[in-house]
Amino acid sequence: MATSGDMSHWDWNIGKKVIADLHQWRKSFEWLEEPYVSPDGETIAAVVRTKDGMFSVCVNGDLWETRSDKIWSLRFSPDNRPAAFVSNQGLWTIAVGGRPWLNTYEFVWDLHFGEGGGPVIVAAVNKGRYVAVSDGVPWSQGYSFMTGLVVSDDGGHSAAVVQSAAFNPGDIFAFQKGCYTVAVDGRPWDRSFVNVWEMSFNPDGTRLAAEVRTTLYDYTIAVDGRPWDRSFSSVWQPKFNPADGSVTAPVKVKGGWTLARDGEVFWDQRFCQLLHHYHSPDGSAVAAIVAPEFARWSVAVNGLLWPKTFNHLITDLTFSPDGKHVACAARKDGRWTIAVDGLCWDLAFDMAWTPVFSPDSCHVAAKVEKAGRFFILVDGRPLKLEFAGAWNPVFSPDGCKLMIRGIGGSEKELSYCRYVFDMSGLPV
Amino acid sequence: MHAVFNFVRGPMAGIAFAVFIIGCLYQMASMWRLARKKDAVVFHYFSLFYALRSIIHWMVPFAALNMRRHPVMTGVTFVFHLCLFAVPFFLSSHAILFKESWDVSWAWLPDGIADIMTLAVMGACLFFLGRRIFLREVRYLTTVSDVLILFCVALPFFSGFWAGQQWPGFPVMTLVHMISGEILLMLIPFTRLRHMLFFPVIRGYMGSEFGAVRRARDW
Amino acid sequence: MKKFKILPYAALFSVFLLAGTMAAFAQENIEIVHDAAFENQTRPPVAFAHDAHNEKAGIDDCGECHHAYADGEKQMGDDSVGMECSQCHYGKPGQGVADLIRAYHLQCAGCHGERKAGPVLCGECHRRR
Amino acid sequence: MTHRPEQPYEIISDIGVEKGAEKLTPERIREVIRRYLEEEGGARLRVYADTCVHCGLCSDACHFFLSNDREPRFSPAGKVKQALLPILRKKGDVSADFIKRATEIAFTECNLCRRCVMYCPFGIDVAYLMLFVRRLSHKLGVVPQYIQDTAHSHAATMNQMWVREDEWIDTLHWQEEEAREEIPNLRIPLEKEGAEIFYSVIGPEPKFRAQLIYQAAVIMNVAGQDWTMPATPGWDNSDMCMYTGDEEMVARLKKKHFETAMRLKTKRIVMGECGHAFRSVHDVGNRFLGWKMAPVPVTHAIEFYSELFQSRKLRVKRKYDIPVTLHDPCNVVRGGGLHELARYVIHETCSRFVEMHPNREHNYCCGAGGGVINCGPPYTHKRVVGSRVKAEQLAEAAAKGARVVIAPCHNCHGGLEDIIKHYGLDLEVKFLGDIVYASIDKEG
Repeated sequence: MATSGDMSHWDWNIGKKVIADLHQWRKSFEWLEEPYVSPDGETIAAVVRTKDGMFSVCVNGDLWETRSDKIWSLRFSPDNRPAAFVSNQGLWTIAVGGRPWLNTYEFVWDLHFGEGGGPVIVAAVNKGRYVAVSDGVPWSQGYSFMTGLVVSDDGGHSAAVVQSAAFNPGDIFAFQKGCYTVAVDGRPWDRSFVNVWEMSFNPDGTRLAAEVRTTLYDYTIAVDGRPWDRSFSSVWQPKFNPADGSVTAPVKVKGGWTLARDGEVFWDQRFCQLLHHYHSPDGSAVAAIVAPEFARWSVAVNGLLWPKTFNHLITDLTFSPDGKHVACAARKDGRWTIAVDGLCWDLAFDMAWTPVFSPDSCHVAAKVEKAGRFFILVDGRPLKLEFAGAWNPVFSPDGCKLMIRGIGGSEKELSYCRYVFDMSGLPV
Repeated sequence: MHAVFNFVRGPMAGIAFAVFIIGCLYQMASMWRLARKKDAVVFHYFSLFYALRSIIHWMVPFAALNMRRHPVMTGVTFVFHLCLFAVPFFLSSHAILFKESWDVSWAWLPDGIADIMTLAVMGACLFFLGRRIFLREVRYLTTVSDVLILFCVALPFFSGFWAGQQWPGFPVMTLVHMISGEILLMLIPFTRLRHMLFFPVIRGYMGSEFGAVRRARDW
Repeated sequence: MKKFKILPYAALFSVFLLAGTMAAFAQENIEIVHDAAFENQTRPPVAFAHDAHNEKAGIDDCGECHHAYADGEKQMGDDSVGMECSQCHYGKPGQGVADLIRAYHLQCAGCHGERKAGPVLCGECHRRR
Repeated sequence: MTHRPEQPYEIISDIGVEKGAEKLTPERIREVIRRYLEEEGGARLRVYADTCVHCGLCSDACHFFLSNDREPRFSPAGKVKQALLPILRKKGDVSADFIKRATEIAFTECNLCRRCVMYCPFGIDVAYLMLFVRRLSHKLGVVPQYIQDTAHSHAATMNQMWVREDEWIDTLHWQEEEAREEIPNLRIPLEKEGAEIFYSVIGPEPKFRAQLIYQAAVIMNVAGQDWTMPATPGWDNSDMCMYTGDEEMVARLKKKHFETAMRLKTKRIVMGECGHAFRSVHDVGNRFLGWKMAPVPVTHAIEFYSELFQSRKLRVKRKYDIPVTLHDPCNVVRGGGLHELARYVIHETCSRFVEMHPNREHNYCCGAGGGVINCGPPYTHKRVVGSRVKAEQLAEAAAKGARVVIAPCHNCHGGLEDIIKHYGLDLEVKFLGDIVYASIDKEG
């Protein structure tokens, strides 16, 4: 999760701020898309159509100066700038904070941000050449095909799967020789693969690991272009251990799925499935979403299973900053809840979002939804607030306060409000 | 004669029943173990309700569309299987043998009915043989073992009928009957005859998949 | 395993023995095994030449076939001549005839099987006409 | 047993099969087959193969058999006999020529429609057995070229039609713009997190049938649905890898699809009118990943339309008055039980409906499903010849007055269109969505 480095400068004074009256927005615009809110909660924005039939973005009630034929993918950067893809006369670019980049493209998509004020990176195509563009600067080399753009945490590096060799439509044998590779900052790896899929940068963006298939049947992980010696019948997304730089990935071996590290099987256990794994921020622990048996889902931390299993699914696994706790969203018998360290919160919802740990790892908060109303849970209890729309809660850097961003609040009107509560004074 | 009889009536009968029962248990257990190991999913989709729904539909004559499309085959098949099970258990001579050996008894069929049923089994075997010879799609599928099995099924009925009628040479036929019957029993777990074991298993599993997962009928 | 030794057809023989040794008719040469309990006969009745059989089988003691039991023990020197088999061998409700048939079969064919002499197959005793 | 010589079959030339088989050696065939028999040949394979009593009762289920003058080698058990039993009996000691022939049978003479399951007294799943043969063919690298190319597309782009990331989004923009001419405030919401519905389609929709996306957008907007479509790979719910035997790719594709729906925090996936994709998300792909049922509930278009009519979110303005008949696609009827709902929607939207016979679970396959149409032109002739009974069935419905055949499945569409053309039938194929779109009150 990209976070802003500057959270301490945000307004952490306890209280409620009414940022915008969306009811008013609704009256002003015949066309109002779903709003987005800045990480600091101070800004709300939405794509709107103005009376001239053009599109713009309304930010806290003010419109961007530029008008466009079309706008999509409005999102806030970690440093609270609204950005969106905008098009005029069939040409596309991205506008950040209302200002479009000078370069235009036939198409732009796949918006990425570097952490805390880092660059904005997008995928773009011109005349059949695909590139990634970072703050307006495209890769020096374009490709005939590109997919799966990823960027490093700070946004300093970008990589995508690209086509390295041309083949005619239907030439299955050329395809099987390997026509895909990874371009990192525009430069391709010197080795091609039959396929390359999910990729991960290491924390400083200097290394890249990817799922690859070297034949139709041999799956492995390639790190900086070099595949592991051993291949597997399947693999999922690799990750770097932030502490020692080793690369880990779920792999399928005889008997089931397990975790491999640097090409060797790392965990003794075999699972029916091992979908995603995550390293703790300090690299001391690794947790994974696993199915110990068919149709039962649980979390394995360093290979040890939570005793609790869920029959539907587990998603949104997250480590506490100190690496000692793990939380996730889980669905059982059709209802969602939050589970922390194997213990389930005794509440059921229609949807649950990624749980958020406090910086001191002592508290967990989460956004949930039931029957179209949104609620914030803290440590297993719902706050006495109910929203028509809400965003994930945010802890202050010292962990003493909690910011909540929501539309509607307890009132009937459609106001977007930003609340800051002291952790000892939560409305429970 | 007495030595052969004593063996066939005694140890061989015991062996035949043991091979049959243990063989069936072994087949079921090994199938179960294999399923646990490599087809674990099938257990997760098993639904008793839908399994029974399907099994019952396929145990009731003419309840499935394909049975109605082949009325003669359906009729013959049901009569055949019914008689195939009923005669060995409910023929008076057999019932008395069970009574003598294990002191358990049940109602038995009048011999005249049993005779007719025996003829029905033999007739059905002939019918099946005819299908295997004259129906192209069945002939195409037929293997030597299919014909041998048909023969193995018919023989105890044929010889039993002969012995029952006390036609010339019936003492030998009686022994042929006993031996062929015991062989047939032992063959069940190890030949295609084990379809009798797997019928409820497959039908139950497919019934569960069709009913619970695919929300459709399978008959 | 011993239990397996008995064939239904041995029924015949035991019928011979039992019937033949019935006390009331001891001196006569009984030709058909008869017991009042057999109401509807499934199989043809069994012909039995009492004296000829006993002579051939070397049976002198009536009690060998017309056995007498007390407290589950066979009473040596005692016999049941004069009784119908069904007086004892007509046991559990609903299984009366089966019990009786069983007794006959065990008695006749059981012995034949053990001695490897005499008919053991169904049709050997229950002769059709 | 006097065997009448069977009709000779013509070996169809397919570069994927030919060149693939050239690379095979007896050792490799044996090694690969034994390995996968050992690893994946489980109880179902054993029990199905061992239990079949060769009664031939499955024959009448198969349109290939019926259409080819009851030629025995086209019966379901006949195909198992040719393509699978020698492999099991000889434990993989089969020739490259055998593999070629087995591949052709498993890929192009069986639509995996599972009609025969309903005709076999035991319920033996011949589709499962044919898929096992396909799995071996895949592992041996002997797969018809066209469908293999489609599988490659899935692997490279996560969709079936080599649609690039930008092309996908651009197509949605384009359809949105088109539809706004009709409904000014229509929107195709992209990447709308937390929407109720994740709408997914198959690759051919943006590629060849973009009007279906248009129609779906109109229906969603008129019915006031809270929906979204993703702007990333994962939008395609189709899955030809399921039919080439590349199960590892099936898992990868379905993971991408389901996780895209989860990433957007949508509550359910509503999918367009596709049959095989429904099979893939409803009871195949989820299993390869360890989920008993789809991790995000899946609603097929038929079910979705019926829901919208039942809840009065859609109202009919003028019923479609050309007489229609309905083709029940195997994967949503035998595989999903949606036949009555389809009839309900037709009843709501059409004034004249002619039943085809047989129908519902017993309907004849279109001849295209199970990846057969995806094996491409080399097999088209065999496919339409193998669909003669379907043509007769259609002709009968046409004789009763039907002018339009509704086929709520893409593959069925392709298959039926080929049949109609080949046999010169006077019928037009339409999606249920076409009818719904044409008949509803769009003013809302």
